[in-house]
Amino acid sequence: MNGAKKIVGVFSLLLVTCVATSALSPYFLTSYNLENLLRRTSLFGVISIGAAFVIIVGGIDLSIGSVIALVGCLLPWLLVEHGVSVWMAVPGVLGLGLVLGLCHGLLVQRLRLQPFIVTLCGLLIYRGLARGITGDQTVGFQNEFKGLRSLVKTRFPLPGFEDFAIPSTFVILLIVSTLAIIFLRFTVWGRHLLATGRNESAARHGGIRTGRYIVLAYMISAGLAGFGGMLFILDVGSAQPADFGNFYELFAIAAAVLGGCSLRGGEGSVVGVIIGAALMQVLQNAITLIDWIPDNIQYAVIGAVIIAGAISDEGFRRIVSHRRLRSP
Amino acid sequence: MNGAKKIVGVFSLLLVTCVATSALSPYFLTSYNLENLLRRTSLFGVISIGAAFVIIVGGIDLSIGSVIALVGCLLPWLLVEHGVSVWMAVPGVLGLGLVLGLCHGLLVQRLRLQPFIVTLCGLLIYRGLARGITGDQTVGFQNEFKGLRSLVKTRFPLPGFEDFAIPSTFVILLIVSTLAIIFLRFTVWGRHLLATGRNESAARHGGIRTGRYIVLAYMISAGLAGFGGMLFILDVGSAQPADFGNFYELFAIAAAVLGGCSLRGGEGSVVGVIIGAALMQVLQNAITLIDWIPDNIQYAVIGAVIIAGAISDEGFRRIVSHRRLRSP
Amino acid sequence: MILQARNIVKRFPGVLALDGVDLDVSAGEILAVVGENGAGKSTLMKILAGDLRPDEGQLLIDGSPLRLRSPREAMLAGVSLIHQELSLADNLDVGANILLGREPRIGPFLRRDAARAEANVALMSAGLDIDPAASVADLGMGSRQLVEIAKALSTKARVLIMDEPTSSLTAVEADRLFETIERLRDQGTAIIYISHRLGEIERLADRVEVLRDGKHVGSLVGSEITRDKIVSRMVGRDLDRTRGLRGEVDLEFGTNPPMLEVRGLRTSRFPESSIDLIVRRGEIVAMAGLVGAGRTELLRAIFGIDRPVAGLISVEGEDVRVEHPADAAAAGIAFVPEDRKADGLLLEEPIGENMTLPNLSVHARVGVIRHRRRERAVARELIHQMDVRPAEPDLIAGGLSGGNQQKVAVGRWVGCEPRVFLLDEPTRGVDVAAKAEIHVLLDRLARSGVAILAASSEMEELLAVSDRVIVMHEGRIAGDLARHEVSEAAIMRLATGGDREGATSR
Amino acid sequence: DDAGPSSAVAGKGDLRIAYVTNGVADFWTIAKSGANAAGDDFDVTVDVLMPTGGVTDQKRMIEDLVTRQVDGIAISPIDPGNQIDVIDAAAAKTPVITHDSDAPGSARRCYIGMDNYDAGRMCGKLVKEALPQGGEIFIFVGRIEQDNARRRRQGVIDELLDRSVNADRFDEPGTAIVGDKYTVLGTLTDQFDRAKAKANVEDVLSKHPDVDGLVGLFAYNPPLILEALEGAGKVGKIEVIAFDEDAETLQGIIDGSVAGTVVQNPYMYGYKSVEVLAKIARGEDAGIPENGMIAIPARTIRKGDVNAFWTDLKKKTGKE
Ligand SMILES: Nc1ncnc2c1ncn2[C@@H]1O[C@H](COP(=O)(O)OP(=O)(O)OP(=O)(O)O)[C@@H](O)[C@H]1O
Ligand SMILES: Nc1ncnc2c1ncn2[C@@H]1O[C@H](COP(=O)(O)OP(=O)(O)OP(=O)(O)O)[C@@H](O)[C@H]1O
Ligand SMILES: [Mg+2]
Ligand SMILES: [Mg+2]
Repeated sequence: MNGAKKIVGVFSLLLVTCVATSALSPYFLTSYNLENLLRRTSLFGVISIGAAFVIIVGGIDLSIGSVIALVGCLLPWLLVEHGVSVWMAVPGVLGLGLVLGLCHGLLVQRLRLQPFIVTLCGLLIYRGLARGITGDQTVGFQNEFKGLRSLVKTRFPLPGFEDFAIPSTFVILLIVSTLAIIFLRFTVWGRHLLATGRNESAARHGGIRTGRYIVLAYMISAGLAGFGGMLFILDVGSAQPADFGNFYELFAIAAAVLGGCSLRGGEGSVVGVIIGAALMQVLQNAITLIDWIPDNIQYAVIGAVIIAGAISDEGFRRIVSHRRLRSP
Repeated sequence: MNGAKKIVGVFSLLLVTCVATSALSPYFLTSYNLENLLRRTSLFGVISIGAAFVIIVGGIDLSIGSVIALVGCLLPWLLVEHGVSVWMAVPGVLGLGLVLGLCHGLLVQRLRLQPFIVTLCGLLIYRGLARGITGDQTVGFQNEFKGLRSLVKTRFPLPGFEDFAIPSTFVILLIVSTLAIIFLRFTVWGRHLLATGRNESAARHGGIRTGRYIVLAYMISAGLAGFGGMLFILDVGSAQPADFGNFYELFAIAAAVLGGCSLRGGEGSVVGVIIGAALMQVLQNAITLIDWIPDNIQYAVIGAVIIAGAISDEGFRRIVSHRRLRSP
Repeated sequence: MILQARNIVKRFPGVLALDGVDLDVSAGEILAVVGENGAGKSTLMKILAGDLRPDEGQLLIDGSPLRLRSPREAMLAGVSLIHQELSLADNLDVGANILLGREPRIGPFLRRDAARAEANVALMSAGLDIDPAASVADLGMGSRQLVEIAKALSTKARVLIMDEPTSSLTAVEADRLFETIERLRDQGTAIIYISHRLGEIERLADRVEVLRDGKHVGSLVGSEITRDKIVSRMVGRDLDRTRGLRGEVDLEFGTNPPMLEVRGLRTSRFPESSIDLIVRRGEIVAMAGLVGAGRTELLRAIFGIDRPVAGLISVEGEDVRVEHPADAAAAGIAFVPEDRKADGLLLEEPIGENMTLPNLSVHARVGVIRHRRRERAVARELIHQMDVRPAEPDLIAGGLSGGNQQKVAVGRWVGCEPRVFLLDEPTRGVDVAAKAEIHVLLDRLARSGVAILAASSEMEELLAVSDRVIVMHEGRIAGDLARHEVSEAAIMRLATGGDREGATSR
Repeated sequence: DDAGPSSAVAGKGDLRIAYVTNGVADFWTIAKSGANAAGDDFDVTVDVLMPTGGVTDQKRMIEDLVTRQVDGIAISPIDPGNQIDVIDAAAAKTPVITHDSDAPGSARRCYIGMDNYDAGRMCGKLVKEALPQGGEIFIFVGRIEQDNARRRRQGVIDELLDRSVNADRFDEPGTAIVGDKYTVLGTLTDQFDRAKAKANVEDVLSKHPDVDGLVGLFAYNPPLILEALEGAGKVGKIEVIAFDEDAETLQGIIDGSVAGTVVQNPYMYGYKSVEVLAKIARGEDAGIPENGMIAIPARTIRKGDVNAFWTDLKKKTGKE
C-alpha cells in the first residue's frame, strides 16, 4: 500500500546513510557504537511514536520537549530532593504526562482551539514550571537509584556475539511500537482514529465518537513524551530544566513526517516513524565519527539530508507514477 | 467583519495586561520603558508579519529564527571581518533572505513537500551554516558602523513630551505594516493570496496562479525574517551564531495566531499580528518589572496568558453567536 | 408511523431555516420531500439523523419521544442518512468507508474477511463493480456517490434518508438504485427521498411533501404526483418546461467558425484514446456518458487543471498553450467544476467576493483595487442576475443552500464574459426553477456567441438545452449526435458501449 | 590498560585528542586556539566538540568519541555531580581529564582550570574598587543553573557582603540581598538570548533608575549592558563590572565605561588539556600534582593592563 511505499523512501535513505558512514568511518560498525545507536533510537522512537498519533488525527504537539523537561526534572526532584518513594514518584510523573495530554485534547476538542496554539502554550508553560519548581537548579540522581536506572541501563547479551548486547530501551521500544501497530492496524479504534484524522465529519456521520479519539491521541502523545522524559533522565542521570528536551518536539515531528505521516492527518506508519528516528540518530552519530565534517555544521548536515531525502522521494514517486501512465 | 472581532480579543488582552502591569509596577508607564517596549514590539512585529503571510496561504515557516541568525551573523561578518562595503553587504544579506524564501516556496509549491518539513530543514541548515561560516565566533560591530546602526538607534523626539521619543524601528514597523495592509486589503494580489489560503483548489479553478502566491508568501516571510535579523543585530550589536534568534519563529507564529491568523489559512489581520507581538513583549516586560513574579517562570506566565486569552476569546465568541441566534 | 417530527424549528445566524415543520414516514413507504433550493430539506434531514439539534420541536420514534445528540444515536435508533455533500475519508479504502463505525469485530479487533465480504455485498447492491480494497481517492464523484449509497444500504436501517443521492449519477446507475429502493420498501423500510430531478419523484414516490421557505406547504399522494403539480406547489406558480429551449434557435452551426477546437487530446487516465472535438460559435454541446466515462477528465484537461499527455487546444482559431487554469482563463475559457465545495467556491468568503474573484483585475490599476464600490455593484448585479437567494453579497457562501451555491459557482464566470464556457454538471443539486434559469442563461450566452461545452448526467437536461450531444464511453468519444438524432435511447446505447448505427436506425 | 590502538607504538602524529566544551561560546573558541596550538606543539590531532543540546548532547558526544577510540578526552562537564557515571564509563576506555569545571570523585586523571567562586570574589573586589562608597548593584548572567555561573555569582555576592569563603552558599536570585554597604538588587537570566539580555538591562533601568553598578557575568553580558546604557544615555553614569574578555568589554575598559573585568585563561585551558592528554597517551610524565588540580588562575584586568592583555590575546587567537 501507500504506507509501504513511503517507508521504502526513508528506509533507503537510512540505508544509504549507514553504508556511507561505515565506508567513511571504521568505527561505525563497532558493536559499542551500534549499541549506542540502538539505545538512542529507542529513546527518540518512543517520543516520535507519540508525536505520530497526534499527527494522524490531524493535529500537532509542540509541547513534547517541555513535557520531557517537566517529567524528567520532576522525577529526580521528587526522588532525591523530597525523598518520595519510587512507587509513588514514577506513576505520579507518568500520570502527569497523561493528564497534560488530556488537557490538550479537551482544549482542542471541546473548545476548538488550534492545536498549534494549545501545545505551544504547553511548550511555554511546562518549561516554565520545570524551571520554577526546581528553582533553575540542575537535578539528578546523584549516582543513586541504580535499581530504577537499570530500566534503561540493562543490557541483554546476545549469545554468539562478543561485545554486542541488546539495550533494554530497545526492548521497551519494541513493546511500545508493537502495541501501537496493533492498535492502529488491527483494532477498530485504530481505524476510527485514521478516519477521524482525515475527515472528521465523515467519521462522525459514521457514528464514531471522534472527540474521544482526538483526546486519546493527545493523551498518547503527552503520555509517551512523559514516559520518554523518564527514560531520558534515567539514561542521562541529570537534567537542566532550562534546556532538557529542548527542540525534541521538532525531532519527534520530523521523524514522524519522515516516516510517512502526513500533517493533513489520517496517514502514518509506526515502522516508518521508528526508521525516521533512527535516521536522525545515525546522522548525528555520523557527523561525530567522520573526521572531515566539522562538528558545528551538524544540524546543517541533518537538515540537508532530510530535505534531499524528501526531494528524491518525491522525484522517485513522480517517475513511478509517470511510468505507470506510460504503460497502463 | 470577522477580522475586527478577532482583533478585539487580543486587543482587550493587551489592554488588560497593560492596566494590570501599570497597577502592579510604577515603572511600567515611564517614558523610558514605553520607548523600550515600542522598539522591541517593532522588531518582533516585523518578523511576525512575515510569519503571518505564510500562515495566510496555509503554510508555516519554522525557519524564521535561523534566517535571523544567518542574516544577523553574516552582516557584521561581512562588514567587520571581511571589510565588505555597506552598500554591498546590506542588499546582499537582505537578498539572501528573499532567495531562501524562494527556495522554500518552490520546494513547497513545485515539489509539494510539506511546509513543516521544508522549513524545519531550513531551521537546521541555516543555523548550521551560520555557525560554520563564522566558526562559532561571536560576531559584532565592534563599536563601529554607527551610521548603519543609527537605522535602529535614531529617536524622533515628540514635541511636548519631555523624555519620550519615537524609536526609528517603530517608523520602520509602520512602513512595513502599511505596505502589508495595502497589499492584503487593497490589491488584486492580496485578494488572490487570501483566496489561495482559503481554498487553493477553488482559487486555481478561478484562474488564479496560486503557485506564485504561495512562493511569494514564503519570500515575504523569509525576506522579512532577514530584514528583522538585520534590525536585531543592528540593535543588539553582536550575535553568537549558535543561539541568535533561537525560538523566534515560535514567538512570531504565536503573535500571528494571537492576532487572528488561522493556521488553516485564508485569514489574517496585520494590525492583529502587531498587537499580538506587542502582547508578548509587554508580558515579558511585566514579568521583569513586577517583583513577585520569579523571572524563571516567565515562559509559563506568557503561555498561561495566551491560553487564557484563547479560551476566553472562544467563550466570548460562543456567547455572541448564541445571542445573535436568539434575536435574528 | 415509524418516525415523526413535530413542529421543528431551526435557526441559523440570520436565517430561519425551518419554521415549525411536521413530517412523518411509515414503514414500507417512499416519501419524497421536495422544495426549492434553501427550502430547508437538508436541514430537516440532518435533524432527523442527529447531525443537527432542533431549536424547538421534537422527534418521535414508534410514538415515543426521541432526543438525538449525535449521528451515532440516530443510527442506534435505526435512522440512516446519505448526505447531500459527500463525506468519505479518502485515506481509507472503499470497504473501510462503507463499514465505518460498524466494522465486524471480535472485541476490539477487526475481522478483515468478514468486512470484505460485507462490503462486497453492499457494493453489489449499490451496483458499483469495484474492489472493496480500491482507494477512495481514485474515484470520481459519481463512484463516490455510489459508495455512499452502498454505505447507507448496508446499515439495514429502518428509516433510510437519501438527500439527492443521484445528483452525479446517470440514468443507468439511477435505475439500478430505484430498483433497490423499491425492493427495500417492499421489505418494510421507510424511505425518505430527496431529489431535484422530478422525473425520479414521479416514478418512485408514494407520497410527496413540499417545503417552501422552511414551512410545510402541502402534500401530494398517489396520482396527484405529477411533475407539473409538484412544480406549482414548490415554486408557488406554474413553470414553463425548458424542454426544447434550443429548438427555436435557427442557426446553421456547421458554418459558424469553431470557437473551441481540441485536437489529439490524450488525458493521463485514458492515454490511449485521442480526443478531437469542435465547439462552434454560439453552439451548446452537451457531453453524456456513464459514471467514470471521462467527461470530467476531458474538461479538466482543456482548462489546464490536469496536464494532458498530448494534444492541442485552440480558441477562435488561435492555438493556446494551456499549462495552468490562468492560461485558459486568459484565453477566454471558463470552467464550472463538478465539486463546487472543493473546487468551486471559497465557502468561508462572502458571496460577493466569490462572484468577483476571477475578474478582480478589472477593478484595479497596477494591482491596486481602486473601485471597491464598482466591484460591489458588479457583485450585486451578478447575484441578481443569477437569482441567488438570499441576495446578500456579505453573506458567507458556505451558508447558502446547495443550489444557490451552484448559482454562485456559475455566476462568477459570467462576469468575465468568456468565449468558451465549460461546465461540469452545471445544475447538480439545483432546483427546477433555478435549473430553468441556468438553462436560459446558457441559452442567452450561446446566442451572444459563446461556445458552451457542458457535461451532464441528467437526461432531461441533455435533451433540453443542447444543439449536439457528444457521448463518451471509457475515455473516448463514442458518438456525436446532432440535434435531430438525440434521443434517450440513442444516448444510452452509445454510453453503454453500443454502436451508433443501432442507435439511429430505430 | 586498554587505551586503544594508540598504546601499540603509534607513530608520531597518529594520536587523536578530543576537547569537549560545555556549549558554544567565544570563550571556547579561544580555548580551541589553545588546544590547536598544543596540537601542533605536541604533534597530535585535536578535535574540538561543542555540544548545543545540554547534558544529553554532551553524553552523546562522549560516547561517540569513545567509539572513535580517541586517545584522550578533555571534558568540561555541564553538570559534574550527575555526570560521574558518564565520565567513568569513558575513563574506562581512554584517559579523561576535566577542564573549566571539575567532577571530583570521578575517574578523571586531573582537573585543569580555576575556581569560579574565587574568580567571582575577584569580580566582587572590582565592584568594591568601582564603588568604594557602596551602593546598589544588579547581576546579569546567561543561566544560573550552570555550576560555573552559580559559583561565580555567589563569589561576587559573598565578597560584597564580606562573608566567609564558602562556595556552597546559595542566595535566591529573586530577592534583594542587603549587606552593610552593598545591596544586590537581583539577578536576571536570559538563556543566551541576546535580545532578551539587552531587554533585561533596559527593564532594570526602568525599575531601578538609581542603580549604581551593573555586573555582567557571561562574556556577552557586559557589551549588552553597554548597549542598553547607551540607549538610555547613561554610559559612564552607572558602573559596569565585567567578566571575560569580549572585544567590546576590553574597548569599554579603554574608554573608561567599564571599570574592569575578570578574565580566565581559556587559551591555557585548551593548551594545557591537550598537553597533559598527549603526554599521558605517550606514557610520559604529565606533571599532574598530588591533588589532581592544575590551577590556571584568573586575572583582573583594569585600565592599566588592558592594552597589553588585548595585544597578547589577539596574537594567540590569530587575529592580526
Ligand atoms: N450551516 C449553516 N449556516 C448558516 N445557514 C445555513 C447553514 N446550513 C443551512 N443554512 C441555511 O438554511 C436554509 C436551508 O438550507 P438547506 O440546506 O436545508 O436547504 P435545502 O432545502 O436542502 O436546499 P438544496 O436543495 O439547495 O439542498 C438555507 O437558507 C441555508 O442558507
Ligand atoms: N470506477 C472507477 N474506478 C476508478 N476510478 C474512477 C472510476 N470512475 C471514475 N474514476 C475516476 O474519476 C475521475 C473523474 O471522472 P471521469 O471524468 O472519469 O468521469 P465522469 O464521466 O465525469 O463521471 P463522474 O464524474 O460521474 O464520475 C477520473 O479521474 C477517474 O480516475
Ligand atoms: Mg439540501
Ligand atoms: Mg464528472
